[in-house]
This record gives sequence, structure tokens and C-alpha cells, in this order.
Amino acid sequence: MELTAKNISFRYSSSSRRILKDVNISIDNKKILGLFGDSGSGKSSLCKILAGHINKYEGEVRLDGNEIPKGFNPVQLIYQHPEKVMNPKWKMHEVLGESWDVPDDLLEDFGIQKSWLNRWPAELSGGELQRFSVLRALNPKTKFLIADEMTTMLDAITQVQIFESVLKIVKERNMGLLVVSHDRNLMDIICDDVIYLDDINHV
Amino acid sequence: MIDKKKIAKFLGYKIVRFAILLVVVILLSFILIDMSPINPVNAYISNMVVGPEKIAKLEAYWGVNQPITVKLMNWLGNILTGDFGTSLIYRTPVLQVISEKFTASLILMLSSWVISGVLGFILGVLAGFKRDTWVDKAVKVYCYILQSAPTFWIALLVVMIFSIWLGWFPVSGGVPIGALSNTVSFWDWLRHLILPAFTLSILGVASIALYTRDKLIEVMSTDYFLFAQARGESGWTLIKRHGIRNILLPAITLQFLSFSELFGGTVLVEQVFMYPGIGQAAVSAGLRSDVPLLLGIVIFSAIFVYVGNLIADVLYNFVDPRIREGEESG
Amino acid sequence: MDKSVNKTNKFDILGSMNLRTKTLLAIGLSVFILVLVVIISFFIDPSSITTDWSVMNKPPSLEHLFGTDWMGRDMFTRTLKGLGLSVQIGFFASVLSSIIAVALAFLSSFNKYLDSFVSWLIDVFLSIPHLLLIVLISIALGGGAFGVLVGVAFTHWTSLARVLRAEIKRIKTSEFVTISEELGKSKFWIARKQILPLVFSQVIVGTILIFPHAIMHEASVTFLGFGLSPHEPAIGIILSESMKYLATGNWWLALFPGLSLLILVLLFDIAGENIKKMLDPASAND
Amino acid sequence: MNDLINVSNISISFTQYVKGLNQRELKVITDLTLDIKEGEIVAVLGSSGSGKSLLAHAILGILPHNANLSGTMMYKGEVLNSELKEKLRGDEIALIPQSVNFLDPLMKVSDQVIGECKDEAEEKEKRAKQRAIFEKYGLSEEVDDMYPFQLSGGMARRVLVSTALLSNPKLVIADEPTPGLDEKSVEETLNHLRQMAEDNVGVLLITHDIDAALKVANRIAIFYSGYVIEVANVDDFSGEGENLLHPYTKSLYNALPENGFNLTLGHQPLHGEIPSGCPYYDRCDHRLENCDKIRPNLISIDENKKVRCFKYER
Repeated sequence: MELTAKNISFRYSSSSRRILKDVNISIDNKKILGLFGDSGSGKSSLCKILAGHINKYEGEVRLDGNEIPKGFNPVQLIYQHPEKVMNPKWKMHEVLGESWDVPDDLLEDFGIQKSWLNRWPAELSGGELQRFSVLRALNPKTKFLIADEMTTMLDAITQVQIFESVLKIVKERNMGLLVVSHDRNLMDIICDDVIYLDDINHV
Repeated sequence: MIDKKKIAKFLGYKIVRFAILLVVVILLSFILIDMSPINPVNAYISNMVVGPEKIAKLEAYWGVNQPITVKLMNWLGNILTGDFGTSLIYRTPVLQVISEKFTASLILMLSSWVISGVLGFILGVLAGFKRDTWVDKAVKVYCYILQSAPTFWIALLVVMIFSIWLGWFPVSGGVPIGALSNTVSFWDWLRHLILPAFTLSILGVASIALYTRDKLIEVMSTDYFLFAQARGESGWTLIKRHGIRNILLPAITLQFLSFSELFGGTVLVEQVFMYPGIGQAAVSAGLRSDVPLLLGIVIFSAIFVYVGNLIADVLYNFVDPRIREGEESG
Repeated sequence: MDKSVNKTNKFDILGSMNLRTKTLLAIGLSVFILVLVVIISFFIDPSSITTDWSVMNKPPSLEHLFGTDWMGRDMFTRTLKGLGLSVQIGFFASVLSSIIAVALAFLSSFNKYLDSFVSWLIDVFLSIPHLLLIVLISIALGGGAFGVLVGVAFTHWTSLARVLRAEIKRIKTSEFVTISEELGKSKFWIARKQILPLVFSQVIVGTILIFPHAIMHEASVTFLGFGLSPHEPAIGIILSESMKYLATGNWWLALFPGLSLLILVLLFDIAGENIKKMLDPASAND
Repeated sequence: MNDLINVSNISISFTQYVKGLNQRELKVITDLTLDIKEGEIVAVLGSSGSGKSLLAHAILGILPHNANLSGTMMYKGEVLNSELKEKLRGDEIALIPQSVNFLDPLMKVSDQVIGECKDEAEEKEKRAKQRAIFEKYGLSEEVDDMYPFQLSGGMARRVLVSTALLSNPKLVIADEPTPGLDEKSVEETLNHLRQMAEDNVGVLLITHDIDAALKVANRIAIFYSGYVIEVANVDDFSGEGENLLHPYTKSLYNALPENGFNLTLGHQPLHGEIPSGCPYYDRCDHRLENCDKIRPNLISIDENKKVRCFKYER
């Protein structure tokens, strides 16, 4: 399986500077790919385009040569700030339930305690919330996971925990994974390949 | 620097928008009045004795039995040539009535608008700065009470206290009815203006003071205010440099957005003080079925309110540097 | 368990009451008084407000708390009846008003054409002074309670609609909504599950806060002679009649009915503000 | 080296209203003890959102209304009370804030950097100084007249750093100066801090970024659930962490990608769920008898090192 982005160009509004210019990238489910770049190089925009969170761009995103299907998107994105990706009026079980029925053993794998399911997002800290946001994205229909600075705001121990759980499930399900980070050491450990997105956006 | 070309473009857009808006307002008010049981012919003849052939002639003139579209077309056509018709109760052209009455009201509205704006802002800053002290509490209680008080009731109280009980001011009337405006002395005129203006001012203070207070408290808890404090700024200079600078523009904008409320307040206050302004004319026109005058007043009051909103828009879009220069630096 | 410290202490009054208790008390008291006024006004038999020439123009006394008018009618009873009427009209007008606001706000969230239509509609309604528009609508419907009610309802939805429109817009661009979309949820599902719970408390508070405005505008329009008919015991009518007797020194005719209306409106404001605090605890943290 | 600031047993809590206006006492920082010497960089390391910024606000005396502060602070041997804080802030104690949001959006950069001036002479002097500092940080004259929203990320960071230098501070508190920056900008920011320390300024670096802390700090205080559980020298973070004392610190160090990416289970207790005993009890490998009942105190191992663990108590 392969997720490809061809000739992607993007700017926020017609007047502003172009953030991405003719970017080509391809992710497959056999290797874990790392994406590395300076701040402002358009990494986050590229991630959003790949996962369908941005719709107005030039170029095309394909899954095995086909268009991304409507409805559930097999490409799911994890943001840096988990508190922004949850409706503050939902309890945690509703947050997970929006995507799928998560089996108990997987909750345990991700270090989620049952009692947390009845809490509001405001009652949990960033580390715990991020476990939920990752697990929500891991619907059985998900084929590719894009982790955009997923653990940047977390401490090193939580970072290990989350990545261990994610890597396990990615291998089990034969999923594709794109890791975006500014931490070279982290990428060296996790990724099979690392690519560099520089200022002029040639991958 | 304020970009002149951008303003011109903005104003052009706003004027086109306003033209469309005005047409809709005219249609809306025309339809509303046409729906009503008002009969302009009856209003015109009111207590005169008129023969049936004269009535028929008048009905033809007003188009009583014609479909609404024809009446509307006639009237719109006349308006485009600058003819708003003749007021039935004043028996003079509508435009003349409106220009006279609006001038009288504008003086009343603008003076109270300025006074309430300045006073309200000062009270709001004081209350926010001295938050949770007795100053703040006093301002808050005053504002809450005034905000809940019916305008015309406060006007009645003012009449009761200052005109009847203390006898400082005449009980009613902008100018003695029937007197020509140029024969009335300035002092006479001022004496009739003070109470209504005072009433409108003390009422108008409430919303602007509460808004300013809340806004200042909001600013005082922002990161940049905190940082200014951390850098040793304090007391009044701190409020002046980082508080007032940041709330003055929104407060002025709010004050310009209040033209509609101001107009409503003026109508009520003029009624109580029998001040011969646009509000009183509107009420008479409504009560005595003076359709041409009522329609004319609706149009001009809409222009008045729109101008207020437009100024607020311009302030918001061209004075704040974030919005003014935001486009270029993206 | 939560290590939260609840400072409520039954044996210590006012001084150590925390905000929660104070807020509840304020809501309870104001709602109680409002309900009481409405109930009492229901049970006042209109025939009891009859003319009695033997007690004309009496200043306030124990027998006639608010005095009597030139026809010997008891002003206290008239005022109570009037307040009851005001609350009824205010209730229907504000509920109708917020229904319009919610409907238009949701409509505006469907697509950008509907959105600009709604914002344009708001502009139209904001450009005619409120009072004048109520008068126009009231005249068009032939005056009376119905005319005022519709007039007030059709002029008070704009600010709530504006707030809701902005809020819905903000929620729609939030990341959790984008994620919902990518999880394959429909627009309708998102509106119901994501947006509605977040704007619900604003709708409730908005409706309650329209109430006092509606009551005041009803009284104003009636005062000017475009609202309720002169034989209804409305506060606007009472006050407009009192104008004729001000010069003769009958101050009680204007003072008490107006003051009662002020207190009524103030109670609604207090209830509304406190309910807002209950629904949005973050605003009470300072 | 002289002690610049001594903070002992500081606790900060909030009275907070939650759903339906229920009141609760939220303890954010408990029993914090820390000292900074002249020319020394001390990092306070804790996960983001753990409330460590409040330590900065407590030292400067700008905590919000509803915060309760207890404990004592000494500045150069003098009790740091609110009057002294007011006198020192913006003068001997300076803050480098987190983001551009800490600049007044409606004021030109140079105007706010120089702060309030008593007269024209002072203004002229301050402007000259501001220009010199900006020059040093590579901020051209154009920047003087810019509004904060016009600054790019890197420029904003440099402006924020330069605000601290205008008054010749003795103590600089840098609150999360690195997140969202790329390696180059992080390096640049950290260099500024190093420079300050070389000029004998004490620096308190509040951060969640362990790499940044390891790069510049002399000592690092580790935050866990609102407690400081260890203060260690930066040299102790080496090898396999054998010189580190607290088991959490060791795990944290070994969880770094460059040190093996080793897994440790468990999570920090949530607000309101902090046990009566040691906060690390349920994750600890060498629990003692009383660890779940009695909370250990922060004890000094030597002049620089402290730990909150019964294993090291005698």
C-alpha cells in the first residue's frame, strides 16, 4: 500500500507567501518514514493535506493510485496539542466512541485507566489526552497514521510509552506511519528512512 | 499610515451595500404600513367636513384602491426625484419637516452621546482599575439599575424632580409651540434642551461604563499586561500605557454602534419632555396615520443608524494596526 | 476521590458562603419573586380594579400601598396585574426571538451563501432603530398585545443570532470538528453532537437575557400609544396616564409602577447573569 | 559564588470553580525548594501544563487574584516580600516570556521595550540602549517601528530576550523559551542565556525540554506532580544515569532517544489524585515500608544536590 502526494503547492490565502511548492512525497506501509525540517518549512501543512484537513491546494494525494475515498479517511492525523482535538463537552468515552469501540486490551496497552473514560478532557493532562487521540485515530479502517510532532509537548517517558504502543499496532496491522519531529535522535531510533523538507520544499 | 485607496474601495463597497439595504428597508416599511388598517385619506380629512367627490379625488391621489405595487412604484418614483410627499399633520413637505425636526434632535442626541461616552468611559476605567473596591461596586450598582430602568420612567422622574419639585426647568416643550425658531432666545432653547439631554446622558452611561470595565479587566489579565507588570510598570501609567490604549478603540466603536438605541431613547425622552424633535414627529405620524412622514422618518433614521455602523466599521478596519497592516505581512 | 474542598457550611450564613451558594440563592430568590408576581397577577380579578370615586387621588397608605388614581383605582393591584402581563408578553416574545436566532444561526452554517444572507438580514434589522421597527410592525398588525409581541420578537433576535453565528463558525473551524469530518461523520451529525452541546448554554442564557429587553420595549411602545390598548392594565399605559397628573403633584402614580417594573427587569438580569455563571464556571474563577 | 535567590517550601494553589460552581482547591506547586547563585543557570524541568510557570510569577509577584502562595523567598539574603518584588521586577529581576502574546499588540516594539520613562532625557538614554541591544541581537532599525504581530518567530524571540537586558538584571527568569523553534533558533536562544550567565547573571530556566536544559543548565530541578523530586548537577546526566538519585529522574534520562529509549510504565498522578505518600510510589521499583503513607521531604545530599526519597535519608 502506498500513499503518494504529487506536485503539492499550498498557500494560506491568495495574497500570502507560498508555503509548499511542488512537493512530492510517498509513504508505504513497509517502512516507517520520518519527516524533518525547520520551523516554517510547511511540515504541518503537508501533514494536513495528506490527511485531508486542508482541501484547497494544488496537486493530488492518492492512495494506491486511487482518490482518497469520501467518508472515513484511511489517513488519520495526530496533532501536537491533544487538548484542541477534543470537544470540551464530551467525556473521554464519547471521544473514543466517535471513532470505534476500543477493546479493553488495547486501552491497557496504551496505559489508559478505565476510570479516565468518565472524565472530561479538562480533567486530564496532555500525556493522557494524547493517548486517547492516538487511539481514536487507530480505527480498524485506518491505513496510514501521520504523527505531527505527536510527543513534542510530552515528557520523555510518556513519549516512549506512546511510541511503543503505536509501533506495536502499526506492525500488527501492517499500517503506514509518517513521523514528523524536530528531534533527530527520536527519528533515528524509530524511522527506517528520514527525509528533509527544506525551505524551498524539495523533498 | 492609513491607506486611502483601501478606504475608498471599502467605502464604495459599503455605499453599494447601503443602497441595496435602503431599498429593502423602504420595501419592508412600505409593506408593513400597507398591511395596517391606516387610511391616509381619513387621516388627511380628520375633522374637516368634506364632500364625497373631494374624498374620491383624495382617494385617487393616494391610490387607496390600487394594488400595492402601483402605489409603491408611484411613491418610489417620487422619492427618486426628491419628493417625499407632503406631511398630513404638518401640511408641509416631508423633507422640510424632517430637516427641521432632525436638526433639533441631532443636537439633543449628539450632546448626550458625547457626555455619556466620555463619562461612561471614565467611570468604566475607574471601576475596572479599582476592581472590587467600593468605587467599582458603586459604578456597577448604578449601571445595573440604570440599565434595567425604562427610559421614559427615568424621564418622568427627572421631570418630577427638576421641573415640578425644584422648579428649575420648564415642564415641557423644546420651544414654545407656534413660535418661530428665530424668535426664541438661545437661553430659552438651552433651558429646554438641558433636561432631555441630561436624561439621555445618565442612561447612556450604563452600557459604555460596564463594557469599558469588563474590557479593562480582561486586558488586565492578558499576558502582555502581566509582562508589562513583570517589567516594573505599575499603577496609573501601566493602565494608561497598556490598558486604555487597548480599550479606547473598542469603546468608541461600541459608542458608534449605539445609534439605534440612542434614537429609540430620544423618541421616548422627546415624548415625555414634549421636545419637538424627530422622535415626537415619528410618534405623531404613527398615531395620526401620517404615512408619508412616517416613511420619510424611517428612511432617514435608517441612514442615521447606518452612518454610525459605518464609522464603527471604518474605525475597526483602518485604525487597529493588526487589521490595518495585517494583509501585507500576512 | 477528588481532593476538592467544598467549603459549604450549613451553620455559617452569608459570611462564608461560597460563590455557588450565593449564585444559587440569587437565582432561587429572583425566580421565586418573578413566579410569585405572575401567579398573583393571574388571580387578580379584573373587576376588582373598579372605579371608586370615594378614594380618588389618594397618596400611598397602608390600605392602598401605591395610592389610588383619579378614578379611585388601587394602583398596587393595577401595577401587579400590569407586571404579570409584561412577564407573559416578555416570555413569549423572548422565546420566539431566540427560536428565530437559533434557526438563522444554524442556517448560516450550511454554506457561504446562506451565511451572507443571514448576516445581511441582521444588517437590515439593525439598520432601522429598534423602537421604530417595533412601532411599524405593531401598526402593521393593528396594534394590541399580538402586534407588540411580534414586533418585539422580530427585533430582538439579532444580537443572539450574531453571537451564535460567530460561535458556530469558530467551532466549525476547530480541529475536533475537522477530525470528525475525517472520521466520516455527516454535517448533520456534527451539528447535533459537536456544535449543539457547545452552544446550548449560550442559547439558554441568551433567551433569559432577551427577556428584560423585551419587557422594557413592550412597556415603551405601549407608553407611546402603539401597544396594548388603553383599557389594559399595562405598565406602559399606567405611566403614560400618569404624565397628565404629574403637574398636580400625584407623584405616586409614576413612581411606584415604574419602580416595580425596574425591579422586575433587574431580577431577570440577576437571574440571567447568575445562570450564566453556573453554566460557565470559568467566568467565575476570578 | 553568592546565593542570589533562595526559595524554600513554596506552595501555590488555586481556589477554582468547576462544573456547576463546585469549589475545589487545586494545588499546582507543593513544597518547592530551590536556590540560584550568581552566574548560574538552574533549569526547572516539568511536563507542559504542570504549572511551573507560576513559579516565575510567584517570584515576580504577579500571580493571579485567586492564587494562594505560601512559603518564603529570600533575595540576596533579604526577605522577598511583595514590596521588594515590586521594586525589583523589571529592574534586578527580569522575565523572558514564552511567546509574542506577551507583547502589547497595539504598541510599537521599541516603545514597549524601553518601558515607561519619567522624562525625555531618560527616554533618550533608554532608546539608545535599546538600539544597542537590538543591534547586538541582529534586529535592524525597521524592527523598532514594527508591531508585535509583524515579527517573525525568530525575531519575536530575540525581541523578548532583549527586553530582559535593558535594565541590567541580576536574575533572569526564562519561561519556556524554546518550544516551536527549530534546532538553529533553539541553539541561538540558549546561547543568549549562556552569555547572560557569563556576565554573572543568575538564570532560572523553566522548560519542559530536557535537551535544552541539559545543554545550558548547571543544575536541573525535576518536577513531578507539583513536587520537586530531585535537584541534580548537569554532569550527573551522563553514562547510564548512575549518578542520578531519584528513580524517576533515572527513568526519564534513560527514556531519551539517545540514551536507549527505555520504557517505564505508569503515569504522573492527576490533579486531585496525588496520594498521601510519595507521589512516585506506584511506579517505584524500590519502595520502602512507609513510602505509601508518609511523604518524603526534599533533603540535601550536598551543597548542590537534593532529593525527595526515603532511600537517601539517614
